[in-house]
Amino acid sequence: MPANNFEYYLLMPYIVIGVGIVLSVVLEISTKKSKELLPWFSALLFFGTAIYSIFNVDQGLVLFSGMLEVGGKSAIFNTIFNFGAALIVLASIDFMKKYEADFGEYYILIQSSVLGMMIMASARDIFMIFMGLELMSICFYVLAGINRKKSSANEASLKYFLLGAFATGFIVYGIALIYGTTGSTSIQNLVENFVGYSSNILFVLGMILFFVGFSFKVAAVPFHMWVPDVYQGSATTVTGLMSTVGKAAAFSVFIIMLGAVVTYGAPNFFKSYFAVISALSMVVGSVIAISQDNLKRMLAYSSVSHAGYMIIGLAAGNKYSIAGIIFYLAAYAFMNIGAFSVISVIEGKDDSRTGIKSYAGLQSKSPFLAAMISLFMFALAGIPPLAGFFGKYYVFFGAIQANLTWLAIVGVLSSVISVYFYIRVVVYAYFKNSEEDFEIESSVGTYAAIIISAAFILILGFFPDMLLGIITSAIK
Amino acid sequence: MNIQLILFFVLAAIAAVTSVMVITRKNAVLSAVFLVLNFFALAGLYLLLNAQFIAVVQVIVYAGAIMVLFLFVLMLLNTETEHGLFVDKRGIKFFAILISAFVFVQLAFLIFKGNPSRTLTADEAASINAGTIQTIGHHLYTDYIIPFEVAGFLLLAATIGALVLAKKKFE
Amino acid sequence: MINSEILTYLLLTPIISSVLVLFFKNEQVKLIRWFGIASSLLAFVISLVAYSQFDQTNPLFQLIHQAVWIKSLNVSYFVGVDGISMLLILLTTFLTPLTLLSTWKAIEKNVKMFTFSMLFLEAGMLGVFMALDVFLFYIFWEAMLIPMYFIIGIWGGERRIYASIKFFIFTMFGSLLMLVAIIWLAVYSSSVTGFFTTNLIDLYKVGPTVPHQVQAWMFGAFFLSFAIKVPLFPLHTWLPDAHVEAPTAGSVILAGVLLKMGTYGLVRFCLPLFPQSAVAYAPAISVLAVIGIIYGALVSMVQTDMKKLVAYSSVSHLGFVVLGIFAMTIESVQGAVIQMINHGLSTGALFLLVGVAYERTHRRDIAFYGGIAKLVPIYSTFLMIAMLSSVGLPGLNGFIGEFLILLGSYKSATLGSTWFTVFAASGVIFAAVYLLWMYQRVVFGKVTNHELEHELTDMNKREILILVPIFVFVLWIGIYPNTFLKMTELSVQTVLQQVSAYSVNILK
Amino acid sequence: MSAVPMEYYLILSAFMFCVGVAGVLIRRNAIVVFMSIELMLNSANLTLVTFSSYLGNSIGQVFVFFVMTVAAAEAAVGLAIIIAIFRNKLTVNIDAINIFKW
Repeated sequence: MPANNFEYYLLMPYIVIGVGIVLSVVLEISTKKSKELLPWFSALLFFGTAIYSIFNVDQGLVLFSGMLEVGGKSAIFNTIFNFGAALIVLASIDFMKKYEADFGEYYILIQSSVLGMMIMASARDIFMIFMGLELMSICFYVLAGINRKKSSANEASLKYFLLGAFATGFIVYGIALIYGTTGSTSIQNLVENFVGYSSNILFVLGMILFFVGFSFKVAAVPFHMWVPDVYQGSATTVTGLMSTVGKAAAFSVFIIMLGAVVTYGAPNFFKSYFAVISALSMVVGSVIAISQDNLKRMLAYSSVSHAGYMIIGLAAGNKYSIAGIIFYLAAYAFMNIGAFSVISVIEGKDDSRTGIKSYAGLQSKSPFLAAMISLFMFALAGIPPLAGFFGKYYVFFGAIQANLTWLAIVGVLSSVISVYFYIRVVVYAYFKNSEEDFEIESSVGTYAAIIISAAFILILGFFPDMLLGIITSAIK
Repeated sequence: MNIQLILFFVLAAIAAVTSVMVITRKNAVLSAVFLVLNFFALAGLYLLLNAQFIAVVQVIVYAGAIMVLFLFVLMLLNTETEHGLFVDKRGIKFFAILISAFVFVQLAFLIFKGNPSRTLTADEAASINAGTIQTIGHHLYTDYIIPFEVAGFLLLAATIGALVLAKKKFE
Repeated sequence: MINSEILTYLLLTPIISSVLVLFFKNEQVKLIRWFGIASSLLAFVISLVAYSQFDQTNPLFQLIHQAVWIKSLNVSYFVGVDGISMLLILLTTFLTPLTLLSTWKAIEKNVKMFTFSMLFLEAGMLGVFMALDVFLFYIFWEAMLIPMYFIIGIWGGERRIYASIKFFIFTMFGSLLMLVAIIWLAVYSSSVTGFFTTNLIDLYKVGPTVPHQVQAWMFGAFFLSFAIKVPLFPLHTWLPDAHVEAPTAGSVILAGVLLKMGTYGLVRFCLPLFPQSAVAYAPAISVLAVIGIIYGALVSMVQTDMKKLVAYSSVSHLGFVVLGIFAMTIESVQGAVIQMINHGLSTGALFLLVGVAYERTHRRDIAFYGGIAKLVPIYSTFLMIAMLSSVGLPGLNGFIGEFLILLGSYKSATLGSTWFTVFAASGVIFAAVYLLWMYQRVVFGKVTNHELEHELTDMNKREILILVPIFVFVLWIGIYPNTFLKMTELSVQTVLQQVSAYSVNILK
Repeated sequence: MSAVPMEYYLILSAFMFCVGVAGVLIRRNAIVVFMSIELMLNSANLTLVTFSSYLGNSIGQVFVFFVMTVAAAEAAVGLAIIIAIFRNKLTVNIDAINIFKW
């Protein structure tokens, strides 16, 4: 495809982040001050890219002989990734000092992982999906264990690495079969001839293996066993990154691979697969989360059940539900990053104070944090009119349109279960008296991340159409 | 019997046996050695499939670089040998093997059912051409230049990551 | 349909003032209290203005304000009132300043947050009563959960955490199933009207065309949500816990307004949206209502805790309301609406009075009190009025509602049996028994407990000021109910016409 | 080359894949688990090369090239993680490095 200079403006986000990585490496090597400079540099980079991307959703272009799709849906995803990463970087500045791992490399790895996500979401070729996925995953493996003196971080990193690589095995094998049966790795080809290919049993097998691999990445039951340990053991900000934008990237791949179903209305051969894992994820995630006392672990199980809600949209596979998933991912990014930012402020050294007991009487220690964690918990529980509610609403809407009412019912029932553990945090923060005494060190960056997340939860809650309008115009 | 078929069976037998050996040896070093053997057998199979470039890279990168790294780490850590494979958690392990066997049967069944050779007839010339370093290089620097660039970032990230995790001084 | 923004102003008043409360300092307790009362009074005044613009002779929704909200789902901000909701809005704005005034002494911890919650709650309740878009209704329905949850959880009694969680989860359970039904209806609506809609006026045409099998499920989902809120036997178990543990103000609002949201939902949504199912299941639901009436009364009788007694009496009273609604005659539904108001006034007054005693003695058990008539004459008189109104003494408000319901249910074609009326009537007698018995034990006789002489002082001016307005309306409804019956008459007729238009074949 | 039916290669690769899966599930030594994963990747490579060769189309082999790159990167990072964990715990046995429930 001819790409003249004029069209390259849509490539800017990729170029900016790519150049940013190189500059950051140079900065890290050349100056001792990199530790202070890099966070702000990364935040600037991410915010800039996010804002730039959101203005380009109504354009769409496939570049580089069908490798990369820029603008449109990928622009929406780029916005989510970059915005989420920007918030995480803000929240990291003071937290990483407390966590004793404020390396410049930390920010370089975050930038690289975001580049990987952007490539995944923009992929029009399985090569790109695979390379983007691996770029993101490898950065995450390292980020999970960034403080190598901590046993918990080591363990999280190892578990994440082994299960992530295991999933990669499935994905590559699936890709091999897809390639073998279609003779190409182009997604355009895959989408256009989807119905014809699906009569080939090996193609369906390849797709299933591919989806199984990605089900690991989005933490759907029964491929979720790594989630609680990794989320609990990693640095809190890293968990925030993995659980939100990392998950969004994996979902973008699902959406790309189901392009035939979404765009051309091909029959959804994988409906039952998605329906089953989504029902399992919702129920198992919610039920196990009830018994968790560690907040990070609780949010890990809750992320399993949220993955379930989003997969409902994949099972439904219509435009409403896909728009719903993207909306949900954006809302989830704000809710979860906000929640993890609050956790990172409360958290002490050596992983202390992540238990729910540390939140007792938070209201008297810091009314601001108590109000914010409550807001995030209510949003995660899906109480209207907060952003989390609309995510669920759109997804359920798509499901009912696709005659999957039973799945929507399972969804609401597990929401009821999940309400219990979310409001438990509020109970501790407001209704109980403080049990331990500790100082809450306020941090400008983290508070900024919290306030921005909260603001967007409210804005998306009151004016969901703002974002949904952009999304629908992007996926048309 | 055709010489290719004989070669295939010999190499396939080596690959299959060594792969089983990799996961059953108590001593991790032995596992690694068998894995190297397995990689060599695979390289042979790649040659049989006319994929000369990949066969060479398999030997250089996989057997040469990656496995040496493995062995190096194994020697460095000097880890104790595991207890027998079926000493503890026998139930779970048995179950895992059962599942794997089941998956294999399933895959084999589907491969026969899908019967790809029915539709794919190998064109010897095209096949040989596909495996040459020239064709692959051409693809790599034209159509697949973007993934190639990404691979650069991937290796950069991996280098930085490995340094962060393993460098001796911890500031 | 004339556009009017008055309802939006009414809705915005508590929302804006609740946000403003957050800007006060924690220490400015008095200022915050005055601000809360002033802004809720302002809301009351605005609701009176709205009432003055309300046209009783118009059976349609009035004072409508519609604005596009979520285009992609065709959801609009759409508010309006008919007679039924106008009355309930007035009840809400009337009770809120009174309850805020009642907390002058009772709430000392974190007044700022309390005032914020109360105003936010008021906004949620008003929104529920004026929303004419199912989606909007759902948002308000859920949003008002949060402040109530905080009110019970922070300022409640000993078992407040248990009670608040139970309250939250029960309500959430019902309402989420309703959400599925709402989405289903919205999706289905496109096959009837050609576009997705959650607009209630459109859905009134869509709902009755839903195939019967599915309609029964839809009806069930809506009904379950409302029945939990009412609460209908056997879904009532959250109510005694919530009532007993909530602070007085919380109980008053809970009994006075929140429970009415359930019965209001039945009238506004269950009957007109799913007329066929509503008629088909009316007898079964009425059985539950009657069981609730008798069960609530019997359980009240054996209570030793005054607050619990009043709480269970709510189960009984709300049973009447549900019976009246599902009898589906003009008299019975009008009676049900009046009874909603009555219950709000009389039970609210009872909770306030129990709260007054509790503030002084910190005891609520009936056995602790005795012979207080001599110690606190004003209090005893007030308690008597509130109680008689709750019992349904002719001349006071309770009588009107119960009489109309019994009369209507006796004539009802949907119920098809007079046994309902007979059993329900026994509930009236039981109510007289348990309330009068409690009154006798608490007020008459000799002073049993000498602690009372020191602790129990008579009502002060502020407390009198709270209760007198309530009693004015108690008498007004009792003596001249026409003011209120007129307001609702046409609206009730409209609802019943919608039901009978679609279910003629079932009725005959 | 048509002497060897394509299915033979595919079956061999499926077998290696399943052996790799079994290895991941039953072995406790992190390095051996990692080796089993390498086995899985290699079996996928074999499938890719087989298809590529029988299709007469080199995309599969280009992909194998990328898989090898990724495997190398993963090996570097993975072994670094294992070294880091060994420094703290003096073991690479997965069961022994469980602070959390697995």
